[in-house]
Amino acid sequence: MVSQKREKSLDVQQMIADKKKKGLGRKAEKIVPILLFITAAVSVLTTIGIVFTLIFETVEFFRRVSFWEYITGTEWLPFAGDPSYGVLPLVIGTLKVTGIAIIVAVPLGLAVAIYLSEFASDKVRRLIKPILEVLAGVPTIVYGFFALTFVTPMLQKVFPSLEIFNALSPGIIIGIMILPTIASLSEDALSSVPNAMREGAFGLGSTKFEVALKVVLPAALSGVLASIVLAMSRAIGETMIVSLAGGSTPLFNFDVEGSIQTMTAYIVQVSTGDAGYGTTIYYSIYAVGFTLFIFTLMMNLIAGWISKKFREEY
Amino acid sequence: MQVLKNKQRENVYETNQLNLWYGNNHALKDINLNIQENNVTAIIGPSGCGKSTYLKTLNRMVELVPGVRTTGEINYRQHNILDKGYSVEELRTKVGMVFQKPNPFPKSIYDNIAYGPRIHGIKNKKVLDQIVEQSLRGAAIWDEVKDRLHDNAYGLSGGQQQRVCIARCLAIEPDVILMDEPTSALDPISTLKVEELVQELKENYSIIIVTHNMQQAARISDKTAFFLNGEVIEFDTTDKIFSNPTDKRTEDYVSGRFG
Amino acid sequence: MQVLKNKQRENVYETNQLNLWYGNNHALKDINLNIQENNVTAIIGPSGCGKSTYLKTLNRMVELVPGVRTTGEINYRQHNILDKGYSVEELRTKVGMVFQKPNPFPKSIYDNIAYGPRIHGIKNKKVLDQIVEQSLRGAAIWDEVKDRLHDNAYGLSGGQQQRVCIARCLAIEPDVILMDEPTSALDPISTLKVEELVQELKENYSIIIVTHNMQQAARISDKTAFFLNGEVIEFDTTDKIFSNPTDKRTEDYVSGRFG
Amino acid sequence: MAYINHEVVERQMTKRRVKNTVFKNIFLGATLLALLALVILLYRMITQGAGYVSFDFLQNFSSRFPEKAGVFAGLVGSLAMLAVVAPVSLLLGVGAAIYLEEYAKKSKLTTFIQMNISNLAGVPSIVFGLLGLTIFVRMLGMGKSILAAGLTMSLLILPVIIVAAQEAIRSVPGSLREASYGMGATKWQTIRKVVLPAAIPGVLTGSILALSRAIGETAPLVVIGIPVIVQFLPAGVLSEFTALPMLIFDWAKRPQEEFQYVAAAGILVLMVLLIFMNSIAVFIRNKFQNRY
Amino acid sequence: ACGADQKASNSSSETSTSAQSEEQLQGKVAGDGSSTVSPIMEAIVEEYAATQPKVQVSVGVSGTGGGFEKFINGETDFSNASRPVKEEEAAKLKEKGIDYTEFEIAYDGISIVVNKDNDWIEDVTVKELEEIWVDNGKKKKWSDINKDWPDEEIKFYSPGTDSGTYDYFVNDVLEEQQLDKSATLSEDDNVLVTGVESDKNAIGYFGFAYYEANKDKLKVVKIDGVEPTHDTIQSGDYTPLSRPLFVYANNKALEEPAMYNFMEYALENAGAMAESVGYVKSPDNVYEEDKKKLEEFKK
Ligand SMILES: Nc1ncnc2c1ncn2[C@@H]1O[C@H](COP(=O)(O)OP(=O)(O)OP(=O)(O)O)[C@@H](O)[C@H]1O
Ligand SMILES: Nc1ncnc2c1ncn2[C@@H]1O[C@H](COP(=O)(O)OP(=O)(O)OP(=O)(O)O)[C@@H](O)[C@H]1O
Ligand SMILES: [Mg+2]
Ligand SMILES: [Mg+2]
Ligand SMILES: O=P([O-])([O-])[O-]
Repeated sequence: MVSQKREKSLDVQQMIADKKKKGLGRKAEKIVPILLFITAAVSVLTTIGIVFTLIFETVEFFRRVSFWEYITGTEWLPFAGDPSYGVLPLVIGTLKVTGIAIIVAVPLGLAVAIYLSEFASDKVRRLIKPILEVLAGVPTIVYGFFALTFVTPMLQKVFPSLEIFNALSPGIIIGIMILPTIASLSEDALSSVPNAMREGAFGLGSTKFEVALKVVLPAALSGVLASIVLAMSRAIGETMIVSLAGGSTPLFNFDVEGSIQTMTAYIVQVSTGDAGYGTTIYYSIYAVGFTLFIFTLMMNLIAGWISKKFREEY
Repeated sequence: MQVLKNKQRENVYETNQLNLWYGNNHALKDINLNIQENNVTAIIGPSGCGKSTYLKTLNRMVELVPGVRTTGEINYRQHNILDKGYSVEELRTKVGMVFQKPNPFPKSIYDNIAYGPRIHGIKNKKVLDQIVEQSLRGAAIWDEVKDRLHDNAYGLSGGQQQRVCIARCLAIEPDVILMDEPTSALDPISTLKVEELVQELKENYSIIIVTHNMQQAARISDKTAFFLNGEVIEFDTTDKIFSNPTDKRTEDYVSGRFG
Repeated sequence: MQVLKNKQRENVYETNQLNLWYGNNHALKDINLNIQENNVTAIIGPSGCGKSTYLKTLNRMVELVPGVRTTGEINYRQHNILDKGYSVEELRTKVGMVFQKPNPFPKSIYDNIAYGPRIHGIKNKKVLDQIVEQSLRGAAIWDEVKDRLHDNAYGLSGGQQQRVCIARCLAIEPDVILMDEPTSALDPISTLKVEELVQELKENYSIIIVTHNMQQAARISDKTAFFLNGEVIEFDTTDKIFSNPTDKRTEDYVSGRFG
Repeated sequence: MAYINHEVVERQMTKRRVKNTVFKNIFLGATLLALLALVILLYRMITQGAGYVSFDFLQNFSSRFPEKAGVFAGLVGSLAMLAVVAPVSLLLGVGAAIYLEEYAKKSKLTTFIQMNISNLAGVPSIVFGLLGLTIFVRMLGMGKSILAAGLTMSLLILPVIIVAAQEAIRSVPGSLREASYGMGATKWQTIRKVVLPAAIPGVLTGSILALSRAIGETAPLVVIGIPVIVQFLPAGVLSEFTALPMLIFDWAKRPQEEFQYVAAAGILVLMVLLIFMNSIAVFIRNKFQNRY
Repeated sequence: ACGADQKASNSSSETSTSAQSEEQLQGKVAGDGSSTVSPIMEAIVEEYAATQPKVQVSVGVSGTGGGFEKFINGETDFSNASRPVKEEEAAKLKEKGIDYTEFEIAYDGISIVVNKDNDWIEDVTVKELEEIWVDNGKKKKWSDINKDWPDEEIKFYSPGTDSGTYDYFVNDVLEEQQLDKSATLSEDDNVLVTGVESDKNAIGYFGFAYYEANKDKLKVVKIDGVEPTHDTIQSGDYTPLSRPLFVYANNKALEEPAMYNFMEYALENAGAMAESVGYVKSPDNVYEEDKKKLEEFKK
């Protein structure tokens, strides 16, 4: 019936049928998804690996130090003759730096995002966004020296009581480091608000600022908040900047002018330090690492919850 | 009497030698078009002929596209709106716009309607309540939404959303309403409702409507402009355009030979 | 003789009691439709009535949407394609599809056309060259592109892109070609070209075309099905549907009273 | 009834337009401030380090004499590590992204994997260092090799690459997939011949940024204990090595003041490398944007 | 032709070196450990690489403790230490069946430094030093220690808590009492140098090498009348602030020719190299003893 049709110089369907008979394997269709699933599973294995890595030494640590002391103690003196292991000073140190970073990065980052998405021309945006992303790509060790050798001395001219090691300088620098994360991700969120929404608002006589603030920002809120939380978790996990410019004095206070120590900086201190293998100090870095892991996990859950809760339907 | 009234109608818009380019794309060519008040003016033409572009020029919304250039003039109530000094925000409070796809803000119905008045400085709760009700009534949707004013507008059906958008536009009491294919995303019944609404609104507003549905243009408009490739081929009373067009291309188009 | 030929035509598709749900949305309801070979069958109806859905069921493309369920049967050349065991890849090599928006691959024109033959194992350069030329000729675009076969297909105009897509589809010499509003994104002249092409193609292929342009359906199809809300309201020769429909709703629709 | 008094509206308009202008300038100022921070950073690095960067600096091993010290071993080591990180992380990342975007059904497992990826993206790099030390260096006995460090860094940037690749794959229009399926192509054929080629620019852009992060990361290397006194070039992936950031970290702690400038010069080399990689990413992004 | 030439010249150089009984060896030697020792080790490795280019020596700087951790795990052939191995560590080494040999390679003198403009301090007793540095729960002024000293707050700069230097200072000078809590602690000794350099009321301590490199910026304080110099440290006059530095070698590894050769070279040159990077030679008999210990592994 089909062959009854026009004269064909080539019978492609016949050729296709021939190739089929030769059995061009269907195997790939079956194997490929399995292989791909395995690659996807690597990320899960990594998480399992992290927990596995941390859990044994952490358990050993809590065999030596009471869990209660750890989470409520306000003294972190692992190297003292009579050591104490209250993690709160390290947590406070981390939060001080993170807090300052957020205070710097959120208003600036949002302003940049709004400028790029609502005011700047396409050309300017395409130029500035990658340049700003360089800020996120600067190695943290570079930032660390910058903070220690440039920012701190500068700040000391303004605040004479500022010590060499303090929370302020690394906080500001981490703020600059996470600024592109907030700016870039928020800009994505703002830009993905449909233009129809802006047109609707402009059509009613709004100025650009009103459109940005009253229509676009609320519509992109979930993305913006998620970017902030993500940036916060980067600030919490930041290591080299605080190691170099924050100091190594875990103190339980809210002073930002004096030396601090963060959870990450503690791990670096011990990793490059003198503490003997098998000592409580050795195990403590795993406990602190685990605490960090829990912190970032929580941040992530919060981010997920935020994007669900504030997701706008349009 | 009807004839008399027609004679008295003033032009809301007078377009003289309007040209518009998107970069190098010459999208509008030497447009001359006068639009009367309290009338429904339909703009028809095949896809890409410049209908939306022209409509968006009337409230300068087209400027949101980067790289747009215009020459010529558009006088709205005797003022050339293409003048640099002309305040677009003011223009747009006088000229409302309804879009092809319903585009309510992701806020409550109430906040959608109150948005315009609010940005224009009306804060008084009582007044806002009154504006919201009046606008929703004006858009023939009050009864359907009065019990859920504080629900998100995205919970409504497409046809309802479109009428909320019309209400939002009425809330700033514009002089002119621009509509860009306002029913093309709607089902037949919603379409009918919007068409009826347009008929009512023209008592108080001047309406310019872009449509790809020729029967719709024939049904609801007083005058019709036929665009092709960025030019106005013919502009006349709707009767004339559909029953006895002057230009062969108009005839081909309205009889469905292309587009 | 023409009459005789008509009588001999077999059904390519026989659809029996087809129902389809997108999740809870009952998009196709009890469809019964037989489609003859070497014919142009048009499907018309207002937006959202299920035209595209039905078309995509004919090559099981609709399965790409998660959560789709079907009941009933569609026999293609006497085999029920909705059977689990039926190979979709084989079906789709016999049933080509052209989409509403031209969707060439971001590759050269040549590679676009050769894509189908290649994935089916045809590697021979000579054979491919022949297939490419033959398909582009078949889609009436050979002369326009023969000197730039290795340029990116995105450099072509919309109308040319659409014909390249048709050529791409011809390259595997399908039995049936499904077309979903193939001209709705095209300018009048390109539309005309594609319409002429469809007329030529029906000599060798069975064509099913969805269109929102009723005049187009009237111009190019032999039979027309009118869909409304997921149901087939009327299916008959095109002449009958447009001049003397049985159902009131069909009449309302073809005379432009809604949609 | 008229509620809107157009005269009042007109009067307020001036105020609103001024407000608009003021805020626009504030936003612009913030943007310039951020750029200024970058400029100061770069300026300082250049003025501190430029004097020490020379051909010899690129060719010498580290030394106890500041004028003889060079980045050779670190530069080669970092690039060698990149040669491990790039294929491993791209293969795993793109594979996972294809799985999640094209194959995975909406199930609890998929949601879990997705959540897990975004969580991993937030795990501090130093924790990855502990992971690498325990699993790769010790358990799998790779030692402080290029392979061990490279795998650690691969896992570190994997979530970023997966997310970038997912976005790139998602942004390939469905119409291209439909066209391919319509020709009777199988799923894998469609992915391999249509989806991946179209997604590659996006994948590369995101990945290069992630890879440049892997080059600059210091904390995991410190935890793994990558040596800094290395007077030889790595011979293979199992060879010990040193990396640029480790050398910088080491030099900056030396007693002689001149080493501060050596460190600054090392930083400059690192930054040039990173800016070079970023430029490639920007080039790809701009060249292949909006093709369809 | 060029390649062949090179080969020829290579082999000729080989024969000439073997003629000097310095055969070309091949192999890998890995070390890790103290940051204090690392400058000496770097100098040794740098020089050694010139004589035996095919022996690849890598040295990490994980600190004495971190170094021992790796040594215990069998990951390294030798471990640098700024203190003797601790009991726990020795126990672990035994448990793992790792036999090792201790070599003393140099001395480090901990230097007490103050600002250049400090004109009141020249010489302190160990007792005074203790009084200055021990935490007394409140802010301390110079005048609290000595009436003649200014009525200004003392600023303390100390190496980080997890460094051998801190450990030594707290153990041997402060006798395990709490070091003043207001002290700026830094893992990077350069920060201490800068800190003391820029504050008139500052006092700090760190390894002798850091003082040597920054002599012109700082003022060193004599302890019981003794100034830290190469001589006073080597002779042991500078007490209690000088300490020996060690290298621990894995005995099994020493049986490898490359490792043996490297250690031989290291002990030969340790004194000179130590001096060249600002440390102090141990007395000659120490090196003699070291060499004897090493020779037992000669095959
Ligand atoms: N934002 C834009 N940037 C560049 N060119 C544009 C833009 N919008 C429209 N154009 C071009 O301007 C011309 C007119 O477009 P316009 O949208 O006004 O057509 P239209 O008549 O409204 O078509 P449709 O019926 O499809 O809505 C077209 O060639 C189109 O490609
Ligand atoms: N991917 C999808 N998921 C869920 N529902 C869908 C999907 N595609 C279509 N539908 C629904 O199925 C119904 C029929 O849609 P279909 O696209 O077949 O209409 P159509 O007649 O082709 O309309 P149009 O003329 O606008 O293309 C509509 O109610 C639509 O909302
Ligand atoms: Mg339009
Ligand atoms: Mg459709
Ligand atoms: O590195 P340390 O010498 O302080 O152990």
